[in-house]
Amino acid sequence: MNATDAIVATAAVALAAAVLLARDLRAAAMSFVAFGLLLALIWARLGAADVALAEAAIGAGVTGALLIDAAAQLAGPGRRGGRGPTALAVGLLGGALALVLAHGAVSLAPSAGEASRLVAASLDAAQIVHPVTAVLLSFRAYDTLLEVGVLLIAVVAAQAAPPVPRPPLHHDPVLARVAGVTVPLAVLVAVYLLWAGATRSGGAFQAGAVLAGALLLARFAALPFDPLATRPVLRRAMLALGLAVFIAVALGAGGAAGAVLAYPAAWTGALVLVIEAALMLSIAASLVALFGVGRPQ
Amino acid sequence: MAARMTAAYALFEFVLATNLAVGLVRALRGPTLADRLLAALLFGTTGVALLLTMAIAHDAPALRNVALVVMLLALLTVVAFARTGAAPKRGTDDESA
Amino acid sequence: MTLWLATGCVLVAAGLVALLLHPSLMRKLLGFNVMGGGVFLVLLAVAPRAAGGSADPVAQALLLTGIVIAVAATALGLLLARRYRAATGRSELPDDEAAGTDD
Amino acid sequence: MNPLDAITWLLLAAAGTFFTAGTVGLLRLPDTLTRIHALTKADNLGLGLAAAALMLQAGSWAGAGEIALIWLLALLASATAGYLIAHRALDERD
Repeated sequence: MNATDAIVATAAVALAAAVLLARDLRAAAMSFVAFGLLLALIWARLGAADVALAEAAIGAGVTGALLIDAAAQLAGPGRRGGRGPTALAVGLLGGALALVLAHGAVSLAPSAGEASRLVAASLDAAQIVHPVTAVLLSFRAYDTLLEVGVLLIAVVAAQAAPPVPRPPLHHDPVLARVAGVTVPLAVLVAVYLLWAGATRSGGAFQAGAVLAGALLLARFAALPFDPLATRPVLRRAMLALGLAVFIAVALGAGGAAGAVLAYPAAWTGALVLVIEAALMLSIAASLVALFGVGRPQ
Repeated sequence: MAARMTAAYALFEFVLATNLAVGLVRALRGPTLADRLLAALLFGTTGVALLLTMAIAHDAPALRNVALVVMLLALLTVVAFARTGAAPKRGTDDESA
Repeated sequence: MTLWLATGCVLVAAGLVALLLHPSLMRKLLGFNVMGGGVFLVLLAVAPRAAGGSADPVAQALLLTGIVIAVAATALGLLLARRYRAATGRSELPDDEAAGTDD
Repeated sequence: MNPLDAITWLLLAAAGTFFTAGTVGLLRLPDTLTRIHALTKADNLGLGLAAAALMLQAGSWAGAGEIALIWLLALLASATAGYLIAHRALDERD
Protein backbone atom coordinates (compact mmCIF):
# COMPACT_ATOMS: atom_id res chain seq x y z
CA MET A 1 0.00 0.00 0.00
CA ASN A 2 1.54 3.35 -0.97
CA ALA A 3 0.97 6.90 0.26
CA THR A 4 -0.92 8.00 -2.87
CA ASP A 5 -3.49 5.25 -2.38
CA ALA A 6 -3.94 6.21 1.26
CA ILE A 7 -4.51 9.87 0.38
CA VAL A 8 -7.01 9.02 -2.36
CA ALA A 9 -8.91 6.67 -0.05
CA THR A 10 -9.07 9.27 2.72
CA ALA A 11 -10.25 11.92 0.28
CA ALA A 12 -12.98 9.57 -0.96
CA VAL A 13 -14.28 9.01 2.58
CA ALA A 14 -14.15 12.75 3.34
CA LEU A 15 -16.11 13.52 0.16
CA ALA A 16 -18.67 10.84 0.98
CA ALA A 17 -19.17 12.57 4.33
CA ALA A 18 -19.53 15.89 2.49
CA VAL A 19 -22.14 14.35 0.19
CA LEU A 20 -24.18 12.86 3.02
CA LEU A 21 -23.91 15.71 5.54
CA ALA A 22 -24.11 18.82 3.32
CA ARG A 23 -26.80 21.27 4.45
CA ASP A 24 -27.69 22.29 0.89
CA LEU A 25 -28.79 19.56 -1.54
CA ARG A 26 -27.00 21.29 -4.41
CA ALA A 27 -23.79 21.39 -2.40
CA ALA A 28 -24.22 17.67 -1.81
CA ALA A 29 -24.61 17.15 -5.56
CA MET A 30 -21.41 19.12 -6.21
CA SER A 31 -19.51 17.00 -3.74
CA PHE A 32 -20.91 13.88 -5.41
CA VAL A 33 -19.31 14.91 -8.71
CA ALA A 34 -15.92 15.05 -6.99
CA PHE A 35 -16.73 11.78 -5.20
CA GLY A 36 -17.48 10.04 -8.49
CA LEU A 37 -14.22 11.36 -9.90
CA LEU A 38 -12.30 9.93 -6.96
CA LEU A 39 -14.04 6.58 -7.43
CA ALA A 40 -12.89 6.61 -11.05
CA LEU A 41 -9.34 7.27 -9.84
CA ILE A 42 -9.64 4.40 -7.37
CA TRP A 43 -10.86 2.00 -10.07
CA ALA A 44 -7.91 3.10 -12.21
CA ARG A 45 -5.50 2.45 -9.34
CA LEU A 46 -7.10 -0.96 -8.80
CA GLY A 47 -6.36 -1.86 -12.42
CA ALA A 48 -9.99 -1.76 -13.55
CA ALA A 49 -9.70 0.54 -16.56
CA ASP A 50 -13.10 -0.49 -17.95
CA VAL A 51 -14.86 0.34 -14.70
CA ALA A 52 -12.92 3.60 -14.44
CA LEU A 53 -14.15 4.56 -17.91
CA ALA A 54 -17.77 3.90 -16.96
CA GLU A 55 -17.43 5.67 -13.62
CA ALA A 56 -15.83 8.71 -15.22
CA ALA A 57 -18.68 8.94 -17.71
CA ILE A 58 -21.55 7.97 -15.40
CA GLY A 59 -20.54 8.49 -11.76
CA ALA A 60 -18.74 11.77 -12.23
CA GLY A 61 -20.54 12.88 -15.41
CA VAL A 62 -24.12 11.80 -15.94
CA THR A 63 -25.07 11.02 -12.32
CA GLY A 64 -23.42 14.23 -11.17
CA ALA A 65 -25.32 16.34 -13.70
CA LEU A 66 -28.49 14.42 -12.84
CA LEU A 67 -28.10 15.23 -9.14
CA ILE A 68 -27.17 18.87 -9.73
CA ASP A 69 -30.19 19.19 -12.00
CA ALA A 70 -32.59 17.51 -9.56
CA ALA A 71 -31.18 19.33 -6.52
CA ALA A 72 -32.07 22.67 -8.09
CA GLN A 73 -35.71 21.53 -8.14
CA LEU A 74 -35.83 19.47 -4.95
CA ALA A 75 -33.95 21.96 -2.78
CA GLY A 76 -36.40 22.76 -0.03
CA PRO A 77 -36.34 23.79 3.61
CA GLY A 78 -33.60 21.24 4.18
CA ARG A 79 -34.75 19.37 7.26
CA ARG A 80 -31.79 17.08 7.81
CA GLY A 81 -32.18 13.69 9.38
CA GLY A 82 -29.79 12.44 12.02
CA ARG A 83 -31.35 13.79 15.25
CA GLY A 84 -32.35 12.17 18.50
CA PRO A 85 -31.84 8.70 19.98
CA THR A 86 -33.00 6.84 16.88
CA ALA A 87 -30.31 8.57 14.82
CA LEU A 88 -27.73 7.74 17.47
CA ALA A 89 -28.79 4.10 17.51
CA VAL A 90 -28.76 3.81 13.72
CA GLY A 91 -25.39 5.54 13.62
CA LEU A 92 -23.92 3.11 16.14
CA LEU A 93 -25.41 0.18 14.25
CA GLY A 94 -23.87 1.57 11.08
CA GLY A 95 -20.47 1.73 12.73
CA ALA A 96 -20.89 -1.83 13.96
CA LEU A 97 -21.92 -2.90 10.47
CA ALA A 98 -18.78 -1.32 9.04
CA LEU A 99 -16.63 -3.26 11.49
CA VAL A 100 -18.43 -6.55 10.80
CA LEU A 101 -18.17 -6.02 7.04
CA ALA A 102 -14.49 -5.14 7.31
CA HIS A 103 -13.80 -8.18 9.45
CA GLY A 104 -15.67 -10.44 7.04
CA ALA A 105 -14.00 -8.93 3.99
CA VAL A 106 -10.49 -9.10 5.46
CA SER A 107 -10.93 -12.67 6.66
CA LEU A 108 -12.08 -13.75 3.19
CA ALA A 109 -9.83 -16.41 1.76
CA PRO A 110 -7.83 -14.70 -1.04
CA SER A 111 -9.43 -15.68 -4.33
CA ALA A 112 -7.44 -18.21 -6.30
CA GLY A 113 -8.42 -16.29 -9.42
CA GLU A 114 -10.26 -19.32 -10.79
CA ALA A 115 -12.68 -17.12 -12.74
CA SER A 116 -9.86 -15.07 -14.28
CA ARG A 117 -8.09 -18.24 -15.33
CA LEU A 118 -11.26 -19.68 -16.85
CA VAL A 119 -11.87 -16.46 -18.80
CA ALA A 120 -8.27 -16.33 -20.03
CA ALA A 121 -8.47 -19.96 -21.04
CA SER A 122 -11.78 -19.56 -22.89
CA LEU A 123 -10.93 -16.37 -24.80
CA ASP A 124 -9.77 -18.21 -27.89
CA ALA A 125 -12.88 -20.39 -27.92
CA ALA A 126 -15.03 -17.27 -27.57
CA GLN A 127 -13.12 -15.53 -30.40
CA ILE A 128 -13.12 -12.26 -28.42
CA VAL A 129 -9.84 -10.55 -27.53
CA HIS A 130 -10.82 -8.22 -24.67
CA PRO A 131 -11.71 -10.30 -21.59
CA VAL A 132 -14.28 -7.89 -20.14
CA THR A 133 -16.12 -7.75 -23.46
CA ALA A 134 -15.97 -11.53 -23.63
CA VAL A 135 -17.57 -11.82 -20.19
CA LEU A 136 -20.27 -9.25 -20.98
CA LEU A 137 -21.27 -10.51 -24.42
CA SER A 138 -20.27 -14.15 -24.49
CA PHE A 139 -19.73 -15.92 -21.19
CA ARG A 140 -22.39 -14.04 -19.22
CA ALA A 141 -24.31 -12.62 -22.18
CA TYR A 142 -27.70 -13.38 -20.64
CA ASP A 143 -26.84 -11.16 -17.65
CA THR A 144 -26.20 -8.31 -20.06
CA LEU A 145 -29.34 -9.12 -22.01
CA LEU A 146 -31.45 -9.03 -18.86
CA GLU A 147 -29.78 -5.84 -17.71
CA VAL A 148 -30.73 -4.09 -20.93
CA GLY A 149 -34.27 -5.29 -20.23
CA VAL A 150 -34.13 -3.78 -16.73
CA LEU A 151 -32.88 -0.51 -18.18
CA LEU A 152 -35.78 -0.44 -20.66
CA ILE A 153 -38.27 -1.17 -17.86
CA ALA A 154 -36.88 1.71 -15.83
CA VAL A 155 -37.34 4.01 -18.81
CA VAL A 156 -40.91 2.82 -19.38
CA ALA A 157 -41.68 3.40 -15.71
CA ALA A 158 -40.15 6.89 -15.92
CA GLN A 159 -42.12 7.74 -19.06
CA ALA A 160 -45.33 6.55 -17.38
CA ALA A 161 -45.17 9.47 -14.97
CA PRO A 162 -46.15 12.68 -16.73
CA PRO A 163 -43.08 14.91 -17.16
CA VAL A 164 -42.53 17.56 -14.50
CA PRO A 165 -42.62 20.89 -16.33
CA ARG A 166 -39.36 22.84 -16.15
CA PRO A 167 -38.32 26.37 -17.08
CA PRO A 168 -37.14 26.61 -20.72
CA LEU A 169 -33.40 27.00 -21.35
CA HIS A 170 -32.40 30.32 -22.85
CA HIS A 171 -29.91 30.43 -25.70
CA ASP A 172 -26.35 31.20 -24.59
CA PRO A 173 -24.09 31.94 -27.59
CA VAL A 174 -20.84 31.01 -25.82
CA LEU A 175 -22.31 27.76 -24.53
CA ALA A 176 -23.78 26.94 -27.93
CA ARG A 177 -20.41 27.44 -29.62
CA VAL A 178 -18.52 25.36 -27.06
CA ALA A 179 -21.11 22.58 -27.21
CA GLY A 180 -20.95 22.79 -31.00
CA VAL A 181 -17.31 21.74 -30.72
CA THR A 182 -17.57 19.33 -27.79
CA VAL A 183 -20.68 17.35 -28.67
CA PRO A 184 -19.36 16.01 -32.00
CA LEU A 185 -16.04 15.22 -30.32
CA ALA A 186 -17.84 13.32 -27.55
CA VAL A 187 -19.83 11.36 -30.14
CA LEU A 188 -16.55 10.53 -31.87
CA VAL A 189 -15.03 9.37 -28.57
CA ALA A 190 -18.09 7.20 -27.91
CA VAL A 191 -17.75 5.48 -31.27
CA TYR A 192 -14.02 5.07 -30.66
CA LEU A 193 -14.66 3.45 -27.27
CA LEU A 194 -17.20 1.13 -28.86
CA TRP A 195 -14.66 0.09 -31.47
CA ALA A 196 -11.87 -0.23 -28.90
CA GLY A 197 -14.03 -2.57 -26.82
CA ALA A 198 -13.25 -5.39 -29.23
CA THR A 199 -9.57 -5.47 -28.27
CA ARG A 200 -8.95 -3.13 -25.31
CA SER A 201 -10.79 -1.33 -22.53
CA GLY A 202 -14.02 0.11 -23.82
CA GLY A 203 -17.33 -1.21 -25.06
CA ALA A 204 -21.05 -0.59 -25.20
CA PHE A 205 -21.55 0.61 -21.63
CA GLN A 206 -18.72 3.11 -21.60
CA ALA A 207 -19.55 4.29 -25.12
CA GLY A 208 -23.25 4.56 -24.29
CA ALA A 209 -22.51 6.64 -21.22
CA VAL A 210 -20.27 9.03 -23.18
CA LEU A 211 -22.88 9.29 -25.93
CA ALA A 212 -25.52 10.08 -23.32
CA GLY A 213 -23.24 12.78 -21.97
CA ALA A 214 -22.94 14.25 -25.47
CA LEU A 215 -26.71 14.24 -26.00
CA LEU A 216 -27.33 15.79 -22.58
CA LEU A 217 -24.72 18.46 -23.25
CA ALA A 218 -26.50 19.27 -26.50
CA ARG A 219 -29.79 19.58 -24.58
CA PHE A 220 -28.41 21.78 -21.82
CA ALA A 221 -26.72 23.99 -24.39
CA ALA A 222 -30.09 24.12 -26.23
CA LEU A 223 -28.45 23.13 -29.50
CA PRO A 224 -30.99 23.30 -32.34
CA PHE A 225 -30.22 19.78 -33.54
CA ASP A 226 -31.88 17.34 -31.14
CA PRO A 227 -33.48 14.44 -33.05
CA LEU A 228 -34.32 12.54 -29.84
CA ALA A 229 -36.52 15.37 -28.69
CA THR A 230 -38.09 16.26 -32.03
CA ARG A 231 -38.70 12.73 -33.34
CA PRO A 232 -40.51 10.58 -30.73
CA VAL A 233 -40.49 7.65 -33.16
CA LEU A 234 -36.72 7.80 -33.41
CA ARG A 235 -36.48 8.06 -29.63
CA ARG A 236 -38.60 4.96 -29.09
CA ALA A 237 -36.70 3.08 -31.78
CA MET A 238 -33.38 3.96 -30.16
CA LEU A 239 -34.66 2.89 -26.76
CA ALA A 240 -35.82 -0.51 -27.98
CA LEU A 241 -33.01 -1.16 -30.46
CA GLY A 242 -30.54 -2.68 -27.99
CA LEU A 243 -32.88 -5.27 -26.54
CA ALA A 244 -34.41 -6.04 -29.96
CA VAL A 245 -31.08 -6.60 -31.70
CA PHE A 246 -29.71 -8.56 -28.75
CA ILE A 247 -32.69 -10.92 -28.72
CA ALA A 248 -32.70 -11.22 -32.51
CA VAL A 249 -29.04 -12.23 -32.52
CA ALA A 250 -29.50 -14.47 -29.49
CA LEU A 251 -32.21 -16.43 -31.27
CA GLY A 252 -31.10 -16.07 -34.88
CA ALA A 253 -27.39 -16.66 -34.60
CA GLY A 254 -28.03 -18.91 -31.62
CA GLY A 255 -30.24 -21.02 -33.85
CA ALA A 256 -27.43 -21.27 -36.36
CA ALA A 257 -24.89 -22.10 -33.64
CA GLY A 258 -27.24 -24.56 -31.94
CA ALA A 259 -27.67 -22.73 -28.60
CA VAL A 260 -29.38 -19.51 -27.57
CA LEU A 261 -26.87 -16.64 -27.20
CA ALA A 262 -24.14 -18.66 -28.89
CA TYR A 263 -22.36 -17.11 -31.87
CA PRO A 264 -21.23 -18.97 -34.99
CA ALA A 265 -17.44 -18.84 -34.62
CA ALA A 266 -16.80 -17.14 -37.95
CA TRP A 267 -19.28 -14.34 -37.16
CA THR A 268 -18.51 -13.66 -33.50
CA GLY A 269 -16.60 -10.42 -34.05
CA ALA A 270 -19.20 -8.88 -36.35
CA LEU A 271 -22.19 -9.98 -34.27
CA VAL A 272 -20.67 -8.71 -31.03
CA LEU A 273 -19.96 -5.37 -32.66
CA VAL A 274 -23.53 -5.16 -33.99
CA ILE A 275 -24.98 -5.93 -30.55
CA GLU A 276 -22.65 -3.48 -28.86
CA ALA A 277 -23.52 -0.72 -31.31
CA ALA A 278 -27.23 -1.27 -30.67
CA LEU A 279 -26.60 -1.40 -26.91
CA MET A 280 -24.64 1.83 -27.04
CA LEU A 281 -27.52 3.65 -28.75
CA SER A 282 -30.11 2.22 -26.36
CA ILE A 283 -28.07 2.91 -23.22
CA ALA A 284 -27.50 6.49 -24.34
CA ALA A 285 -31.17 7.00 -25.21
CA SER A 286 -32.24 5.41 -21.91
CA LEU A 287 -29.99 7.65 -19.81
CA VAL A 288 -31.24 10.73 -21.67
CA ALA A 289 -34.86 9.64 -21.28
CA LEU A 290 -34.36 8.97 -17.56
CA PHE A 291 -32.73 12.37 -17.23
CA GLY A 292 -35.90 13.99 -18.44
CA VAL A 293 -34.23 17.23 -19.55
CA GLY A 294 -36.42 19.07 -22.02
CA ARG A 295 -38.55 15.96 -22.53
CA PRO A 296 -41.09 16.57 -25.27
CA GLN A 297 -44.59 16.90 -23.81
CA MET B 1 11.67 1.92 -17.92
CA ALA B 2 14.51 3.47 -15.95
CA ALA B 3 14.09 3.25 -12.18
CA ARG B 4 14.67 7.00 -12.11
CA MET B 5 11.56 7.58 -14.18
CA THR B 6 9.39 5.30 -12.03
CA ALA B 7 10.55 7.34 -9.05
CA ALA B 8 9.66 10.56 -10.87
CA TYR B 9 6.16 9.28 -11.68
CA ALA B 10 5.56 8.00 -8.15
CA LEU B 11 6.67 11.33 -6.73
CA PHE B 12 4.49 13.30 -9.15
CA GLU B 13 1.49 11.08 -8.36
CA PHE B 14 2.04 11.75 -4.69
CA VAL B 15 2.22 15.51 -5.25
CA LEU B 16 -1.02 15.41 -7.26
CA ALA B 17 -2.80 13.31 -4.65
CA THR B 18 -1.67 15.73 -1.95
CA ASN B 19 -3.10 18.58 -4.03
CA LEU B 20 -6.41 16.70 -4.21
CA ALA B 21 -6.47 16.25 -0.45
CA VAL B 22 -5.70 19.90 0.25
CA GLY B 23 -8.14 21.16 -2.37
CA LEU B 24 -10.75 19.16 -0.49
CA VAL B 25 -10.88 21.94 2.10
CA ARG B 26 -12.46 24.25 -0.48
CA ALA B 27 -14.84 21.56 -1.63
CA LEU B 28 -16.01 21.02 1.93
CA ARG B 29 -16.08 24.66 3.02
CA GLY B 30 -17.62 26.29 -0.05
CA PRO B 31 -18.93 28.82 0.88
CA THR B 32 -20.85 29.31 -2.38
CA LEU B 33 -21.97 26.58 -4.77
CA ALA B 34 -19.69 28.09 -7.40
CA ASP B 35 -16.75 27.48 -5.07
CA ARG B 36 -17.68 23.84 -4.63
CA LEU B 37 -18.01 23.35 -8.38
CA LEU B 38 -14.68 25.11 -8.84
CA ALA B 39 -13.12 22.68 -6.40
CA ALA B 40 -14.73 19.75 -8.23
CA LEU B 41 -13.26 21.02 -11.52
CA LEU B 42 -9.83 21.43 -9.94
CA PHE B 43 -10.21 17.82 -8.85
CA GLY B 44 -10.93 17.09 -12.50
CA THR B 45 -7.72 18.67 -13.82
CA THR B 46 -5.62 17.12 -11.08
CA GLY B 47 -7.30 13.77 -11.55
CA VAL B 48 -6.67 13.91 -15.29
CA ALA B 49 -2.99 14.61 -14.68
CA LEU B 50 -2.92 11.70 -12.26
CA LEU B 51 -4.58 9.41 -14.79
CA LEU B 52 -2.20 10.45 -17.57
CA THR B 53 0.77 9.81 -15.30
CA MET B 54 -0.55 6.41 -14.27
CA ALA B 55 -1.20 5.57 -17.92
CA ILE B 56 2.55 5.78 -18.53
CA ALA B 57 3.90 4.77 -15.11
CA HIS B 58 1.79 1.60 -14.93
CA ASP B 59 1.86 1.15 -18.72
CA ALA B 60 -1.95 1.19 -18.96
CA PRO B 61 -2.78 3.29 -22.06
CA ALA B 62 -6.50 2.74 -21.43
CA LEU B 63 -6.24 5.25 -18.59
CA ARG B 64 -5.64 7.96 -21.21
CA ASN B 65 -9.15 7.30 -22.47
CA VAL B 66 -10.42 7.63 -18.91
CA ALA B 67 -8.75 11.03 -18.68
CA LEU B 68 -10.30 12.03 -22.02
CA VAL B 69 -13.77 11.01 -20.80
CA VAL B 70 -13.31 12.85 -17.51
CA MET B 71 -12.46 16.03 -19.41
CA LEU B 72 -15.40 15.66 -21.80
CA LEU B 73 -17.93 15.15 -19.02
CA ALA B 74 -16.51 17.77 -16.68
CA LEU B 75 -18.09 20.19 -19.12
CA LEU B 76 -21.47 18.47 -18.71
CA THR B 77 -21.52 19.01 -14.95
CA VAL B 78 -20.52 22.66 -15.33
CA VAL B 79 -23.27 23.23 -17.87
CA ALA B 80 -25.82 21.39 -15.74
CA PHE B 81 -24.84 23.63 -12.83
CA ALA B 82 -25.00 26.82 -14.84
CA ARG B 83 -28.28 25.97 -16.59
CA THR B 84 -30.37 24.47 -13.83
CA GLY B 85 -28.87 25.90 -10.67
CA ALA B 86 -29.44 29.35 -12.16
CA ALA B 87 -33.13 29.32 -11.25
CA PRO B 88 -33.38 27.65 -7.85
CA LYS B 89 -36.60 29.50 -7.02
CA ARG B 90 -38.35 27.12 -4.67
CA GLY B 91 -41.62 25.69 -5.94
CA THR B 92 -41.07 26.52 -9.60
CA ASP B 93 -42.43 23.07 -10.34
CA ASP B 94 -45.46 23.45 -8.11
CA GLU B 95 -46.73 26.59 -9.82
CA SER B 96 -46.47 25.13 -13.30
CA ALA B 97 -47.69 21.67 -12.26
CA MET C 1 -5.92 -4.20 -0.41
CA THR C 2 -6.86 -3.86 3.26
CA LEU C 3 -6.96 -0.10 2.74
CA TRP C 4 -9.54 -0.38 -0.04
CA LEU C 5 -11.58 -2.96 1.86
CA ALA C 6 -11.75 -0.69 4.90
CA THR C 7 -12.67 2.29 2.74
CA GLY C 8 -15.38 0.30 0.98
CA CYS C 9 -16.89 -0.91 4.25
CA VAL C 10 -16.95 2.61 5.69
CA LEU C 11 -18.70 3.88 2.54
CA VAL C 12 -21.29 1.09 2.69
CA ALA C 13 -22.11 1.79 6.34
CA ALA C 14 -22.18 5.58 5.90
CA GLY C 15 -24.40 5.32 2.83
CA LEU C 16 -26.79 2.93 4.57
CA VAL C 17 -27.07 5.13 7.66
CA ALA C 18 -27.85 8.17 5.50
CA LEU C 19 -30.35 6.12 3.49
CA LEU C 20 -32.16 5.21 6.71
CA LEU C 21 -31.96 8.51 8.56
CA HIS C 22 -32.56 11.26 6.04
CA PRO C 23 -36.22 12.08 5.45
CA SER C 24 -35.33 13.81 2.17
CA LEU C 25 -35.84 11.57 -0.84
CA MET C 26 -32.82 12.89 -2.72
CA ARG C 27 -30.58 12.40 0.31
CA LYS C 28 -31.73 8.79 0.42
CA LEU C 29 -30.68 8.43 -3.21
CA LEU C 30 -27.32 10.01 -2.41
CA GLY C 31 -26.88 7.51 0.41
CA PHE C 32 -27.85 4.71 -1.96
CA ASN C 33 -25.19 5.83 -4.42
CA VAL C 34 -22.44 6.18 -1.80
CA MET C 35 -23.38 2.73 -0.53
CA GLY C 36 -23.18 1.37 -4.05
CA GLY C 37 -19.72 2.87 -4.46
CA GLY C 38 -18.64 1.13 -1.28
CA VAL C 39 -20.02 -2.22 -2.45
CA PHE C 40 -18.20 -1.85 -5.79
CA LEU C 41 -15.00 -0.98 -3.95
CA VAL C 42 -15.20 -4.09 -1.77
CA LEU C 43 -15.97 -6.24 -4.82
CA LEU C 44 -13.01 -4.89 -6.73
CA ALA C 45 -10.67 -5.02 -3.74
CA VAL C 46 -11.25 -8.74 -3.23
CA ALA C 47 -11.10 -9.44 -6.97
CA PRO C 48 -7.84 -11.12 -8.05
CA ARG C 49 -5.31 -9.25 -10.22
CA ALA C 50 -3.75 -10.51 -13.42
CA ALA C 51 0.04 -10.40 -13.86
CA GLY C 52 -0.26 -7.05 -15.64
CA GLY C 53 -2.10 -5.66 -12.61
CA SER C 54 -5.48 -5.51 -14.38
CA ALA C 55 -8.45 -6.60 -12.27
CA ASP C 56 -10.45 -9.78 -12.78
CA PRO C 57 -12.64 -9.33 -15.89
CA VAL C 58 -15.65 -11.02 -14.28
CA ALA C 59 -15.63 -8.52 -11.42
CA GLN C 60 -15.17 -5.66 -13.88
CA ALA C 61 -18.13 -6.81 -15.97
CA LEU C 62 -20.21 -7.09 -12.80
CA LEU C 63 -19.32 -3.53 -11.81
CA LEU C 64 -19.98 -2.15 -15.28
CA THR C 65 -23.53 -3.48 -15.25
CA GLY C 66 -23.90 -2.41 -11.63
CA ILE C 67 -22.89 1.17 -12.39
CA VAL C 68 -25.37 1.45 -15.25
CA ILE C 69 -28.21 -0.03 -13.18
CA ALA C 70 -27.34 2.29 -10.28
CA VAL C 71 -27.60 5.39 -12.44
CA ALA C 72 -30.87 4.12 -13.93
CA ALA C 73 -32.33 3.52 -10.47
CA THR C 74 -31.10 6.92 -9.27
CA ALA C 75 -32.58 8.71 -12.26
CA LEU C 76 -35.91 6.93 -11.81
CA GLY C 77 -35.90 7.74 -8.11
CA LEU C 78 -35.21 11.41 -8.81
CA LEU C 79 -38.03 11.56 -11.37
CA LEU C 80 -40.42 10.07 -8.79
CA ALA C 81 -39.14 12.52 -6.18
CA ARG C 82 -39.92 15.36 -8.58
CA ARG C 83 -43.40 14.02 -9.19
CA TYR C 84 -43.89 13.70 -5.43
CA ARG C 85 -42.72 17.26 -5.03
CA ALA C 86 -44.96 18.51 -7.83
CA ALA C 87 -47.93 16.65 -6.36
CA THR C 88 -47.48 17.34 -2.65
CA GLY C 89 -45.14 20.32 -2.60
CA ARG C 90 -42.81 18.36 -0.34
CA SER C 91 -39.52 16.65 -1.23
CA GLU C 92 -39.31 14.74 2.05
CA LEU C 93 -41.16 11.80 3.47
CA PRO C 94 -43.16 12.25 6.66
CA ASP C 95 -41.08 11.11 9.60
CA ASP C 96 -43.00 7.98 10.55
CA GLU C 97 -42.20 6.24 7.27
CA ALA C 98 -38.82 7.89 6.86
CA ALA C 99 -36.87 4.65 7.02
CA GLY C 100 -36.05 2.40 4.13
CA THR C 101 -38.69 3.53 1.64
CA ASP C 102 -36.20 4.12 -1.15
CA ASP C 103 -36.86 3.69 -4.89
CA MET D 1 20.09 9.48 -17.69
CA ASN D 2 19.22 10.33 -21.28
CA PRO D 3 18.20 13.92 -22.08
CA LEU D 4 14.57 12.99 -22.75
CA ASP D 5 14.16 11.66 -19.22
CA ALA D 6 15.92 14.71 -17.82
CA ILE D 7 13.50 17.02 -19.61
CA THR D 8 10.57 14.93 -18.34
CA TRP D 9 11.90 15.28 -14.80
CA LEU D 10 12.11 19.06 -15.15
CA LEU D 11 8.67 19.41 -16.74
CA LEU D 12 7.06 17.22 -14.09
CA ALA D 13 8.71 19.25 -11.34
CA ALA D 14 7.41 22.48 -12.89
CA ALA D 15 3.97 20.92 -13.33
CA GLY D 16 3.88 19.91 -9.68
CA THR D 17 4.79 23.45 -8.69
CA PHE D 18 1.95 24.94 -10.71
CA PHE D 19 -0.59 22.41 -9.46
CA THR D 20 0.43 23.27 -5.91
CA ALA D 21 0.16 26.97 -6.73
CA GLY D 22 -3.34 26.34 -8.09
CA THR D 23 -4.40 24.54 -4.93
CA VAL D 24 -2.94 27.26 -2.73
CA GLY D 25 -4.79 29.83 -4.81
CA LEU D 26 -8.03 27.91 -4.47
CA LEU D 27 -7.64 28.02 -0.71
CA ARG D 28 -6.13 31.45 -0.12
CA LEU D 29 -7.69 33.74 -2.73
CA PRO D 30 -10.39 35.97 -1.22
CA ASP D 31 -13.51 35.30 -3.30
CA THR D 32 -15.01 33.08 -5.99
CA LEU D 33 -14.15 35.36 -8.89
CA THR D 34 -10.46 35.43 -7.99
CA ARG D 35 -10.43 31.71 -7.20
CA ILE D 36 -11.42 31.04 -10.81
CA HIS D 37 -7.85 32.01 -11.68
CA ALA D 38 -6.57 29.01 -9.76
CA LEU D 39 -8.41 26.71 -12.15
CA THR D 40 -8.14 28.56 -15.44
CA LYS D 41 -4.50 29.66 -15.09
CA ALA D 42 -2.37 27.71 -12.64
CA ASP D 43 -3.88 24.25 -12.98
CA ASN D 44 -4.13 24.44 -16.76
CA LEU D 45 -0.48 25.41 -16.99
CA GLY D 46 0.37 22.58 -14.63
CA LEU D 47 -1.63 20.13 -16.73
CA GLY D 48 0.01 21.49 -19.88
CA LEU D 49 3.51 20.95 -18.47
CA ALA D 50 2.57 17.48 -17.25
CA ALA D 51 1.09 16.70 -20.66
CA ALA D 52 4.28 17.86 -22.36
CA ALA D 53 6.38 15.73 -20.01
CA LEU D 54 4.25 12.65 -20.60
CA MET D 55 4.04 13.18 -24.37
CA LEU D 56 7.83 12.78 -24.42
CA GLN D 57 7.37 9.35 -22.84
CA ALA D 58 4.16 8.36 -24.64
CA GLY D 59 6.16 6.23 -27.07
CA SER D 60 3.61 6.54 -29.86
CA TRP D 61 2.35 9.46 -31.94
CA ALA D 62 -1.22 8.41 -31.26
CA GLY D 63 -0.63 8.43 -27.52
CA ALA D 64 1.08 11.81 -27.62
CA GLY D 65 -1.72 13.17 -29.78
CA GLU D 66 -4.36 11.98 -27.36
CA ILE D 67 -2.55 13.65 -24.47
CA ALA D 68 -2.41 16.89 -26.46
CA LEU D 69 -6.13 16.60 -27.25
CA ILE D 70 -6.91 16.11 -23.58
CA TRP D 71 -5.02 19.26 -22.70
CA LEU D 72 -6.84 21.28 -25.37
CA LEU D 73 -10.14 19.95 -24.01
CA ALA D 74 -9.05 21.01 -20.52
CA LEU D 75 -8.42 24.53 -21.81
CA LEU D 76 -11.82 24.65 -23.48
CA ALA D 77 -13.63 23.21 -20.47
CA SER D 78 -12.00 25.45 -17.90
CA ALA D 79 -12.47 28.56 -20.03
CA THR D 80 -16.17 27.77 -20.36
CA ALA D 81 -16.40 26.88 -16.69
CA GLY D 82 -14.74 30.17 -15.77
CA TYR D 83 -17.25 32.07 -17.90
CA LEU D 84 -20.31 30.26 -16.53
CA ILE D 85 -19.15 30.19 -12.92
CA ALA D 86 -18.28 33.89 -13.00
CA HIS D 87 -21.83 34.63 -14.19
CA ARG D 88 -23.29 32.56 -11.39
CA ALA D 89 -20.95 34.12 -8.85
CA LEU D 90 -22.11 37.59 -9.92
CA ASP D 91 -25.74 36.49 -9.66
CA GLU D 92 -25.23 35.10 -6.18
CA ARG D 93 -23.36 38.23 -5.11
CA ASP D 94 -26.36 40.50 -5.52
